[in-house]
Amino acid sequence: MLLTWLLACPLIGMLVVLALPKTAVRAIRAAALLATGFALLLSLELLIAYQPAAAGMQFVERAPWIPPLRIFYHLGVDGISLPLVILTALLGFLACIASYSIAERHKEYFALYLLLEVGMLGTFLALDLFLFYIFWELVLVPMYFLIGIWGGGRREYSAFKFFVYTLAGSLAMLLAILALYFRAHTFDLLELAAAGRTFELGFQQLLFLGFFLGFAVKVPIFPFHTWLPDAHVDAPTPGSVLLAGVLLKMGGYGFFRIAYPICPAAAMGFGGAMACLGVINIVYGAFVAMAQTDFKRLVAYSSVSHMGFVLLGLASLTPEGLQGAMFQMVSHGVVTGAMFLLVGVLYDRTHTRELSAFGGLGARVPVYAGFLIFFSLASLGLPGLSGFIGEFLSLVGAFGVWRWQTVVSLLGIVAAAAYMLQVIQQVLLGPLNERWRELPDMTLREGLSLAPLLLVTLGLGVLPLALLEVQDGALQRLIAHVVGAR
Amino acid sequence: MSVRLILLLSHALFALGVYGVLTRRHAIGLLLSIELILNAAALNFVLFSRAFGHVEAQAFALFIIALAACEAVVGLAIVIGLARHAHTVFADQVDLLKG
Amino acid sequence: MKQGRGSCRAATPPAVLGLVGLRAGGGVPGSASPAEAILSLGGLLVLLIGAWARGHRPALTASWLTLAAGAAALWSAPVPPASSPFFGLILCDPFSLAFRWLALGTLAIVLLLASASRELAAAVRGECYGLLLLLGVGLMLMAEANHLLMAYLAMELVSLSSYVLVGFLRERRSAEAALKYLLFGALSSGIMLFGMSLLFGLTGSLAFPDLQAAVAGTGGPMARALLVAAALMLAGLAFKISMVPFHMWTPDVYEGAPAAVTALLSVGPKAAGLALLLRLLEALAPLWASLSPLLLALTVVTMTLGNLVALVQTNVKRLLAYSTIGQVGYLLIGLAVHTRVGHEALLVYLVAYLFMNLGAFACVVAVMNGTGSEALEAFRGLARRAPGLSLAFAVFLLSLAGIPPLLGFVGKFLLLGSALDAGEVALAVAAAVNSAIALYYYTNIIRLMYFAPPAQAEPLSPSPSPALRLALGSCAAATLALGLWPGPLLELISRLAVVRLL
Amino acid sequence: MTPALLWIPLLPLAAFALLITCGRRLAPPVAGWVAVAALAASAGATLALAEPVLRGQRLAVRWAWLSAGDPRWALGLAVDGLSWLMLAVVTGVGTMIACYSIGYMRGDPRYPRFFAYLALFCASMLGLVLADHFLLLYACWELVGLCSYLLISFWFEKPAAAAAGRKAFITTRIGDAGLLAGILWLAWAGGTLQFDALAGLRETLSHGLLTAISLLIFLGAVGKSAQVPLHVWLPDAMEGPTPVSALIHAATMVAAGIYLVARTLPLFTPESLQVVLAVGLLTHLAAGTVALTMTDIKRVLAYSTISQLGLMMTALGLGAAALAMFHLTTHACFKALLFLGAGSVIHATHEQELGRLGGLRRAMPWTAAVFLIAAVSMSGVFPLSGFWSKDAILLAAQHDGPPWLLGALLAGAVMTTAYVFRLYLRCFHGAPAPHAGHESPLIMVLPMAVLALGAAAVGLAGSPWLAHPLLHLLGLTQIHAGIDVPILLWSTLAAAAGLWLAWSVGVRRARPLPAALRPLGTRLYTWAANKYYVDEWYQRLIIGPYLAAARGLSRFDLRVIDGAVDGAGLAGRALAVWKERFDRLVVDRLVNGTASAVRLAGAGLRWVQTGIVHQYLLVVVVAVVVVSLVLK
Repeated sequence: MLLTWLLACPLIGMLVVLALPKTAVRAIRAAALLATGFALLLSLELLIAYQPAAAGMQFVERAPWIPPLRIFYHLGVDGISLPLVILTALLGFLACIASYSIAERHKEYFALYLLLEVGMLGTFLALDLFLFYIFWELVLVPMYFLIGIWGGGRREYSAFKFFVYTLAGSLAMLLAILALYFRAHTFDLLELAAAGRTFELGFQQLLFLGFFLGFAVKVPIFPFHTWLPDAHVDAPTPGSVLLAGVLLKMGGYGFFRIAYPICPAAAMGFGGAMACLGVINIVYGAFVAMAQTDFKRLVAYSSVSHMGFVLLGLASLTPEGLQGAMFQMVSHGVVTGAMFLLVGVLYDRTHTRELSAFGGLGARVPVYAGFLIFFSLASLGLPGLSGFIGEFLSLVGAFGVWRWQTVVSLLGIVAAAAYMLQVIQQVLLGPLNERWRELPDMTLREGLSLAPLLLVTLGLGVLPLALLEVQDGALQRLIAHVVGAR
Repeated sequence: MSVRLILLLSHALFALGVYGVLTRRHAIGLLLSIELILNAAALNFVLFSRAFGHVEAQAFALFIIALAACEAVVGLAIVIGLARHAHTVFADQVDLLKG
Repeated sequence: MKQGRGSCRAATPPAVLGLVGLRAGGGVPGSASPAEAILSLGGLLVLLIGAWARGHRPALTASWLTLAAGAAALWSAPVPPASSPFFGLILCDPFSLAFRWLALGTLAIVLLLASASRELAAAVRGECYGLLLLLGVGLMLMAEANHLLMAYLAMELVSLSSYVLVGFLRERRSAEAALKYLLFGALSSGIMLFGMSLLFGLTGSLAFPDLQAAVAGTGGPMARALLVAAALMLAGLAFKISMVPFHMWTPDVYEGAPAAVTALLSVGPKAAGLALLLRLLEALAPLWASLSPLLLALTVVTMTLGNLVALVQTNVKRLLAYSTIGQVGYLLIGLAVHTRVGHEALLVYLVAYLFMNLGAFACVVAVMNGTGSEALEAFRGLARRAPGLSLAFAVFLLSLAGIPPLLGFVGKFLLLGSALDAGEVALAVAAAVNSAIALYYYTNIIRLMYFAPPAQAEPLSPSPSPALRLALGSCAAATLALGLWPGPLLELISRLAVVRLL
Repeated sequence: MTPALLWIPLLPLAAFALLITCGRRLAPPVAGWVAVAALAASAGATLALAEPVLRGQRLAVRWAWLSAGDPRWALGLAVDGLSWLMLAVVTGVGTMIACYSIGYMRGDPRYPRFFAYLALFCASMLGLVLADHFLLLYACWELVGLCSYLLISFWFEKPAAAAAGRKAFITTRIGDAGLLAGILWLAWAGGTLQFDALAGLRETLSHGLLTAISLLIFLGAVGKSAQVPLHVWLPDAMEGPTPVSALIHAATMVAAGIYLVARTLPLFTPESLQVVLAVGLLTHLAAGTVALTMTDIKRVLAYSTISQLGLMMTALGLGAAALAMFHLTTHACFKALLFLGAGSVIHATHEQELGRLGGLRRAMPWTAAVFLIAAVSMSGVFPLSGFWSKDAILLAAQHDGPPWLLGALLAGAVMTTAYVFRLYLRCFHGAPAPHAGHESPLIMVLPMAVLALGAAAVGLAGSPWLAHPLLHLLGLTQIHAGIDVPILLWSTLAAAAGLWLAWSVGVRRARPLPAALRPLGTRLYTWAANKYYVDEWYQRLIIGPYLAAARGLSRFDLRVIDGAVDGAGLAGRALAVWKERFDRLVVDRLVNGTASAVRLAGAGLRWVQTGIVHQYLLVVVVAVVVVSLVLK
């Protein structure tokens, strides 16, 4: 029942928030914080009880849900989903802390926020394709509202764009799901994975294409990425954190959990294309990021670049590559989540995100500067911090398989240094801009929401084995499954 | 009369009705044209019922006549309502609702 | 007919059908339609009460009583797997039973809307209720028709009642809508009737089962003629279900008619028309190979046109009219694929559509009561003025857009699935693309309600009446609950989607 | 002994952690002393390791990192002669520089942070030196780059400092990317990344593969050790505080590249060694000429470092890793000393333009004295340290290199003496400049004195007088037994020539060239003084196009991709209808015809709905006719 409780935490929280009067802002916040906090505790409990050595899914729960279609309420975690579940719970909690800066319509906000968390957790927990799809779409609606109501800038446009892009992608995925169901007559992911190997190549390719479109929009893969900068920029800070930290991972996770196991032959066939797309993501994202003048937009494009490594590692289908891809997802979630929090901290004070409007803040807000430098370095892949491990493993894995793609993607590593240092330069260095003479440094609350991420980033960078060991078994089995299908 | 001839008649009636529908401007004219179409159908039913020795079809014709009367009633009521509210009975002058 | 997934359990023990009130055994053939009889009598009675009594309360009470009696009769009516009472004019099979319940459900919710709507003058509401009940009878008979005559009569009953209902408001737009509806409908039904007469002439039979046999034996030039007759008949039914290109009346009529009537028109005749079309196609099954490409093409055209034009609407009723056309396009998938799975999907989506579309209209009624406006602008900032109403409307719109976990998604899921199951990949892709297009105008309303600042800040007044709340609440609850737990519904429908011609 | 191994990098790291977290609460000198203590302790630990290492023992420690089972990914630390020498240099010079900084940085608002970075810098360098695995080396390699970034742009309020830091980081990262590619290739092809397995790879890997991998690794060294063409960051790095420059130039950053090549020399094939040699020599000579023309004290020193690193690379190109390391060691002493001396001057006068300095000998006797020792040592004058290491390289060049190599190196030696004495003479001799100056405090002078001792005497450890213990330590077995007299003479002659040049041209401003050659000379001089326009060319050929590409792609993203997907998808049309707000955007985006067509579809179809009854009826009739005709 652990997994159900994990899902129930935010759900109950949402109901409590809905039951509270609109004016009881403190109680609403406390309820949300408690709900996400409990979810985080439960996810840690999950980590403790998880047995890396055991094969297959753990904590499995299975109950009939829609018997006529053989749809089950089927949850479980393995080494692929567990890190993402914990990541979600962690970011959900921290972004909830950051949500204290939300100024209006608290009740609606926190209700939607908690619903969002239910969807995100459910996506990673579901082992039934239908259930997965439900959770997948469930994420969409609250996020649409979060951007549209509490966002800034062209929020309506961005919310809409996010919604339509993602939904259009999901519809392609839906068609694939349906085709799959009417072929295999089951939604069970494990059964589907077994059945998928027997499908003829043409059918697998069609399926893969459908899933690809769905996941590509979320990851996002060039050229389906243009919703991302808009949505990230205009979302409220917690929304951006979850968008970058969790929602993008849903796409990557989809490849791991669905597209690759179910269409193994197609996945192998499309490996080259995936690797090329990964490289395009890496280099293109890095180049475009360099030209951005808006802080948040820059971080958004850096996400595009970083998620390219996930693709590259995935395309390699080697143990290192997959480990790297998974690690990169977790690391990117933590680091970029923190980056967005940092942008939010600055924006709350200055109400601008134009990089050229800052300058010399390093002397004025040293604590903030320390955090920003730290996470920028993690983002540009400095060894010793988590970003490096993911990138390195992806590259190692991909090098033997996709030589030239890997070499070209090194360009992205150099460019990452260029744009991240550009940020530091424009925000922190140089003479202090007189406008910010009175700028206050980070508050304790802001520091508390960032400190855990800092520790995780550092911890994963120094002791990557902690995470790699959790993932190892499941990834090995995935490779055996996919490669063995040839 | 031969079946062929009556069929010709009914089809002519139908064609006339359709022509009327497309050309009449007056709402009542339009209704009358539609009556023609209905009658063409009724004629067909009677004709075929004789040909097949099928009684039900004759009943069908009777029902058509009855329903045509109903339709006329409702139609006239609506035309009157229109005349009251829109001050027109010409079908091509009612185009408030569009797009 | 291709056999879908469900074919393995086509034979359903009647006992299970008791779920919706089908009782095994003990039925007297020929008296299988007490519900229709009760509703007809009740309808006439209500008309009289409405004409004589002061206020609309007595008529309303009588209507509810009639409805309750009808429901009870339907519940207790004995239904063998299939029977053909009333001189073979009607057919009682699980499929028609489903539609009769759908009609009753529609009627109930529309009654709630009509009684709560401030548009309708109190003096004429009684008659309105009566007409609604008669219309309901027509809907039920349409779904049951087993004979061309009954089909025609039922359709005319529905048409005539709705012509009057559309013109119920004392204003120019309403009268204009009624006239357009009348002319369009009369022409269509005239053409259909002519087609029926030709069909009769070609086959010598009027009852559907006989037709099927006769058509099967026709060949050569006669078959060509049969197709022309079928095309003419299609006109009448296509008009009823607003299938492109016979949809032109829809937006004008929906805009001009009272909102409650629009609500009814958008659901009732669509469901019944689809049922009748299905049965007619079953009767013409030997022609299926010729008809199917046309039907597929019209399906795609219908949903595409509806959704495209809906994008540019500014009047909410008109927008919902085009949305209805789009939704009919989806529904037609279930028909066009012509499989058991398709029929199930059609039924499921109809149930979903009933709740979400009627719910949406309930919201429109509530907003019109409060603001007197039916422009989209009236929804600006509604979330702050009437949060509950906005939430409900958002649920309905998202369900219409096919977002899980709402009931609309389940239906659309099955429809798309049935298309893929039948190998119609293009159809499924078209439907998926259309869903994405439709998303825009549905979310546009949500955007207006939630993101835009309200023109005035005070709460909507009057807030929705109890009847309206009931309608809203039940529709929303059904949309959500059945979306989350569609199992029983699907179970039920997989047993009801049994089409038989006797 | 393994604990000592771990303590060596961990102590400075701990100092870093302490200073970065609670440095603000420490009184300024205390923060400095913390760093000094940590470094000194590391130096002590290094000394403690001396005994086993001198016996030829190899100490190692190893732990699983990226994979529990796969030995490929087990990291390790190890110390052998090569790394021990580097440890000694880093800890020794580092301690002295940290000591010096206590005085130099006094009064700086970010005093504790400076020492935190300094400690981290040394810790990373120590980790790099101790690493027994390419991955760990790469990690520390990057950390070194980071620290150089942080320290160079330490005074980040100065835009030039901030830019210089960034330039250093990015330029070296280009090299790092090469190194990373090499590592990736090695991991894939060789199946191991451990240093002790490198020699074994020579047999298993093909010649071409080895060449490619070694050149990629060399690319990393080119970046870090500021070889042509990635040398541009080093002169700019002068924007950092002077002790940082001393550290970068002597012990840490730039030494890493030399160390890397020395460490991975087994992988280098003759072809790649030729590349190393060519790059090294080119750097040595080109940087020497530039150093002759610079007028900023620190820039002269910067180019001199580049030049000397070129010399070391040349030695590596000859395959003489031990000699390169030997020169690295002596260079560390005298270059650190030169920088600290320069820092002392700058500290006293707040001036670093040669033109505005002069005659400081009297005001700053100690500084002048140590500077002189360093300059003489650098010139390779017998018997100071520089002589021994440079002579060894000259000798190797004579024996192993092409015939012209010795000549080229001697020309380099002339330049070396010329620029360093030009610097010395113009700073400390001649007419006193308006900036009077004063001697630096003891805390600064003392480290200089210690280093002066090193600059004078460290070379003896590699001299035949003491039977080359240093070279033995580095594993060199074939050593010339005595002093090679012709080379001694040649190099003394070169030093003398350099001194004369410095005196006559650098100080007295004589014009040595005949009139006919003067225009050519002026042109050469201008080129050198402008650093051969390398920065400008980079700006034009790389940075400019890069930024243009970034901007272009960004526009492409906004206009084309976004527009196309918008158009092909729904947003475009949707926005079109959303008239009140997005008209402008739509016009911007939906440039292509198809998009507009889709956009208009909704509106166009709407227009068909005229509201006129007859038209509707006509549609019905036409539709029926068409349907009847279509069916078959």
